[in-house]
Amino acid sequence: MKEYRDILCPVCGCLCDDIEVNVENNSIVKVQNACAMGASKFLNFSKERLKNPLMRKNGELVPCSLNEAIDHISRALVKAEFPVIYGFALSSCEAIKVGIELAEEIGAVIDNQTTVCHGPGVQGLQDIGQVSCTLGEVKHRADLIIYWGSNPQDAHPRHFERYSLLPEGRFRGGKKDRKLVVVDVRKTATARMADFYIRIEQGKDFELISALRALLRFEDIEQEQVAGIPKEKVEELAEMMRSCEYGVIFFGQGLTQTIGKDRNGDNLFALVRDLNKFTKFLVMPIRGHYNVTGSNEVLTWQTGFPFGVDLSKGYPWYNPGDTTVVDIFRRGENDLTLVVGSDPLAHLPRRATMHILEHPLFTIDPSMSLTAMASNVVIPSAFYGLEAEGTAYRMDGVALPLKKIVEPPEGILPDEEILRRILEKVKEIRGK
Amino acid sequence: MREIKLSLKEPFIPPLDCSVINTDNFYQNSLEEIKALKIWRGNREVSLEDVFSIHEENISEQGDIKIYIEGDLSKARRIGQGMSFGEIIIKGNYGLYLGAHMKGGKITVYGDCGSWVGVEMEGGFIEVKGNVGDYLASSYRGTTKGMKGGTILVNGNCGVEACGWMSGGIVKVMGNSGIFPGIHMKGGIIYVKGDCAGRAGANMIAGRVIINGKVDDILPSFKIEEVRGSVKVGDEKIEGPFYVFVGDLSDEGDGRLFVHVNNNPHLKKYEEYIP
Amino acid sequence: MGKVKVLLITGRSMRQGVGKESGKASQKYFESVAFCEIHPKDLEKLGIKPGANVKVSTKSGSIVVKAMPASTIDEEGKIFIPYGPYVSLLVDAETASSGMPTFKGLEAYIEPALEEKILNIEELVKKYYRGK
Amino acid sequence: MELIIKNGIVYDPLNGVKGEAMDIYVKDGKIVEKADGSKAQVIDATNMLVLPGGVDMHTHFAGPKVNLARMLRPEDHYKDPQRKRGVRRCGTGYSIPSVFTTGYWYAEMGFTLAFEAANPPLKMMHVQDELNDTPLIDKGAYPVFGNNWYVMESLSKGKIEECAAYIAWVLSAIKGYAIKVVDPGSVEEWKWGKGQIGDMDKQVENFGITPKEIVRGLAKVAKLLNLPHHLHIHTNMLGNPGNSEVTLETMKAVKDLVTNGELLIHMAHLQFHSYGGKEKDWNSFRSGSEEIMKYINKNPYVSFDMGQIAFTDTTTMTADGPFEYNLYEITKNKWMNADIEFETGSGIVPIEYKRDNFVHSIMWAVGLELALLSKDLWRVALSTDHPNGAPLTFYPRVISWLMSKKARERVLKLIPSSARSKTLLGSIDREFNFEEIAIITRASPAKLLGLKEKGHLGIGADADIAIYDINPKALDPERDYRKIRKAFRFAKYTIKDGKIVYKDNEIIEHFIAKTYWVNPHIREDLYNYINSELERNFDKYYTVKISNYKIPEGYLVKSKRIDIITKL
Repeated sequence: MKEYRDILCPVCGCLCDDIEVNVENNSIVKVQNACAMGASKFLNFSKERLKNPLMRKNGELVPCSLNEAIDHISRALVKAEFPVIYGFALSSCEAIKVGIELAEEIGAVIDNQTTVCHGPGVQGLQDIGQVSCTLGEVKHRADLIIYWGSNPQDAHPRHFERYSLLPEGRFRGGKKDRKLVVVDVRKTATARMADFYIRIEQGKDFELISALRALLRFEDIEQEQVAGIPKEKVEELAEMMRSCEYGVIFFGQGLTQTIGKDRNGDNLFALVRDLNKFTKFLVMPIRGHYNVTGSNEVLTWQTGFPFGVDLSKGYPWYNPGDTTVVDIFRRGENDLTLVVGSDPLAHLPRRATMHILEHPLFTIDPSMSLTAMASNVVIPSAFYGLEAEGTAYRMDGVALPLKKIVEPPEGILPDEEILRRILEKVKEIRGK
Repeated sequence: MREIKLSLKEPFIPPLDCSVINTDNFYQNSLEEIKALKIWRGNREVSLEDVFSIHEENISEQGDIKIYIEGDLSKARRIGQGMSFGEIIIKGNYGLYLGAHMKGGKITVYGDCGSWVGVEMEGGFIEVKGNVGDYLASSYRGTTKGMKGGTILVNGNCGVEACGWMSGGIVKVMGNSGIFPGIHMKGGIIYVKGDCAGRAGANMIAGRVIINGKVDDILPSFKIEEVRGSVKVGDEKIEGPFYVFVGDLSDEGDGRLFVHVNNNPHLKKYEEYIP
Repeated sequence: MGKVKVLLITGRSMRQGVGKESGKASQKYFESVAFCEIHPKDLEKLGIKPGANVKVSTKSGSIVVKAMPASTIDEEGKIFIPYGPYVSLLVDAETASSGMPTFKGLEAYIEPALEEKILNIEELVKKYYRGK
Repeated sequence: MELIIKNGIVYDPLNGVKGEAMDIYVKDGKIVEKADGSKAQVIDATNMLVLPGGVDMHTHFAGPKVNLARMLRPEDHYKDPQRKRGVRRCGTGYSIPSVFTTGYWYAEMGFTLAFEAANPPLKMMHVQDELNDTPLIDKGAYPVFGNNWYVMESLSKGKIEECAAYIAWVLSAIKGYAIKVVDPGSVEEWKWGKGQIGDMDKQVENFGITPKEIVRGLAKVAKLLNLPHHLHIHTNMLGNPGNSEVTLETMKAVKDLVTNGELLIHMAHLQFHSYGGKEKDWNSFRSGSEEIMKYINKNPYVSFDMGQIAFTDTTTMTADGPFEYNLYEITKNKWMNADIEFETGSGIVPIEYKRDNFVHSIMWAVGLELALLSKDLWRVALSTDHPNGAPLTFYPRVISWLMSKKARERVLKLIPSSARSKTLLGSIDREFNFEEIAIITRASPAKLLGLKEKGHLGIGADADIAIYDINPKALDPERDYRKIRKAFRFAKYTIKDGKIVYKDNEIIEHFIAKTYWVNPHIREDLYNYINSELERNFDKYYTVKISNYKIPEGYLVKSKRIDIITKL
């Protein structure tokens, strides 16, 4: 039996790096320190997985060889006039690099899951900027922690324990020294732990932020209620924010997926910026998938833009709403879709994704997804952080090494290698 | 006067980048040269002629240039980009970035348009007979410079964030507006004849947002200043009375938000705050 | 009985998080996404008990899921369905040119669907995406 | 592979070559005495200027804050799309170019080495990721230590050796090259929302140590570790009127540590630290270059790079978090801040330097004055602190200003007269010749970095060579400054590791060159002590595990390790 320590958990953006894993006969038999989601992945990942490349013939997905699959995909990519490559939040940075090179080579749009998680936050950042920090800063200093439209107890179960409310830092001794505020439309598991729970009217985040910002400028609010909250309570929250020593807001998709979208982030960042007149205040998006941050980082350093990058004209162009997958799919503009480790059919609106089925749809994924079920060709891939190594970025931009602890099933390659083979094949076809 | 007519040969799947279709560009070129201009269909560069049948008519010494375009152009982008004179007439629905960075001349669309109509426009006149999408007369991401000058008239509705970061010019929307008309506005005027879905004037620093129809609510970061009988939009006088709000106070703004009194009885509660 | 108008919120849940790591074709995943949290008062209005099938409709589509007692919905007129293939049939594809669809706060209607069956994942793919 | 560069007009200041027509021979990536003419590729460089590859010792082109700046500014990229062409990958400029574009732009200008100037050790894997992706230049990175808790604590207890051992451990673990200090003490206080510390003797809250003590301590550490590059410091009060006093104080603070005429302290982007006037009084803002240069000319332990600005829209980025907050307050532009646990911070604010702005136009003059007043160019390096003062593509313009009084006067005429009177520039007649340009862009920075195989064309040097299509014998730089600009912006040939990578406006090779880092060897007992201290406390300090903090050498695409025998 082999015992591994300091293993990264390849599930959520917390990217906990203290997991201990026991491996026996190439199989994980014990996991320590992981949350329920992490443990479920470590223990179950090998159960429901694809073992063979599949190709749709006469309407049915049937096994085929890897070469056949790569050849088919590559030929279609060369032919496509507006292909989309989508995914990468569950991949390594090294794989993303190859994905970008492939997109550049064939003139594709390349987008990642940011577009439907924190894309609006990024757009807000691009208007205002963002006052932020690494998670350890929060651990050492924060005395006011606000979760706004985010529910880490469900989505990032160890966030409290490792980074925010509970850890003992240099200047704070854990929960007793911190105040927890939760702003949400539902009484989530996180909200139930709050010292101050603010049930905000659905879709009124922007109004509450505007009111707080006006209060910080010592303006009076000419309304009895804001976002369903009595004015006095809003004033109380503003005072709490202004008078803390070190505050931080962790915001989630409650803000980014609600009406207002990019402007919610925009106004929230402005609020936090303004608070720095009075005290130290920071803001951080709680990112979902374990390497969605990395896919932004790599795309940004190679093309200048974090997601939704259109390379069809030989140079990078970016404008969410134009170059993002939901919009391209909805308008029916792409004539090929290559999905890498994502499940758009499960998670994007059907009114958008139904169009991609009119054209070739290819999926690279370790396990069967809805998208894989509906694809023309499916190539199974290795799990990063379990069967393959690589780099991933935590939600605060700290890069960490994903490790290989078991061998993938025979013939199963990581995304990086599959994409490289496709890229080589594409170059070969175009060279002819 | 040169009149050049383009009609779409057949529908297409990928987006079509038509930035070469503008009056300045056509004016300098012969018909044959125009036919050979390159446009992007998805990731392919094709000739204009591959996509449109192109005719030139009615050449006279007087006037400059008119371009007529017809067909379903809902996947076309960037027609009239940067143009400074002449006229473009589009018959059919149209896609994104109409008249981007336009400096002068006129564009008329008989149909609906997508988003970013008149993005970063500097001058000229755009009229859309149907509805327009989001980010009308606005800016690109990260750019804090929206429309600077010129006039846009939309006969139908507009989507969200019309006139974002606008600093000059006039925009009239005869139908309804989505949320955030005049967001981050620094100057200029937007007039919405119909209803507004909310958050009018958010983060505005200066300029005027005028809503003639119904508004559900006013942002808490605005305060009422007065009731005014009428307001001017260019040389047009719009009869009120209007509630006049100042904001956005969260950005120390001094913009003016006009909301019609008669169509918004639920805002009567604000009258007690009038100084 | 009849339809009740609600606001539909979608989002992550721990069960869905655990379920997705068990595989999209697994029963665990199915159970973690094919349900709808409804406030007791709304259940009462519909005249149904927890565990009954309900049909949720928006302007984009409709789907039958299992009604569950609310654990996070703390006021009536709101329902919660986790991210996944069921709620994706209900979400509007318009993004207001932001790239992001509105996943939170969709106008929806719920009604009892005691006679109707909940599609499993495979049936759902066949019916809505890759029907033969 | 062999290469002969025939008959070029060579300036190689380190070897005393001053504009002689000569041949240069290259074999296997090195400069050699003679190559086999029959097998070698020959470049006819007749009437062309041949220089060693350019060396940029202070630039921000890779890593977390650079990438945040890229993310912050799509508008910076919209205006400068870079197309894919042949082996040339696509990308975007303008002030924060994407990684491929960065490498190509350096190559286009004949630069072959660049050091990333400020990096948080915790995010060093990100830095290495981007360095791994930046083509055609050798590079390295300076981790920051001036607000590091371990450093402040060990120094406050007077434990210099322990501090040195810690820094040796970090440099080796994360593959850094030198010790960088940014606004010592202030960044830690900024994490509580406090401003820049202007009093070098004020104690940093919670740490019982003063900025002056941090600087002195780290200067001693750099000496103890025998690092190839001396202490690289961005001192306190950057960007403030009257900050030249703090700058002088910082330099003086380490003077007594000089034992053998050695270099001790490198003042980064000195322009931003050389202002006269009264603190917070922008009306009193004036050039402070004279007093600064008087001191530096007399004190050979100090080197500096210019930090020149140019009038353009660019992006400021620094580990100096409190400074960026000030800049946001002044400009109201968008503002990013990224504090890093235990170690440092950073901030980003876009800025447009305007010729008609009183302060900006003085800043422009100050940078040039510093270089032009220098009596020892071997302690000067050209820099714009890319992109803080101007994007790296402005180096040719800076060169032309240094070489031509006429070029300077054209700008001086356009700046406000109120500003002109607060500068010396109009009264300086000095014009650099090609040798002097070769010193400040090649020989001097290579020497200051302690890289013996760089910055010259002697036998055994790395074959990093730039060939420019101008004839220094036939050109009057004073008059033809525009030709100078053009020639230095787009070299005729750039040769990296003996390969022609750029020629006639085309990138013809795309490969990843070396990443330099130091591996200081310290006494085993000391190493063990530090290692066990860190292993014991790492979970208290950080939110990552110590084993995941370290970066294996194999992570670097092309590692260039420099093993150092230290005094420990």
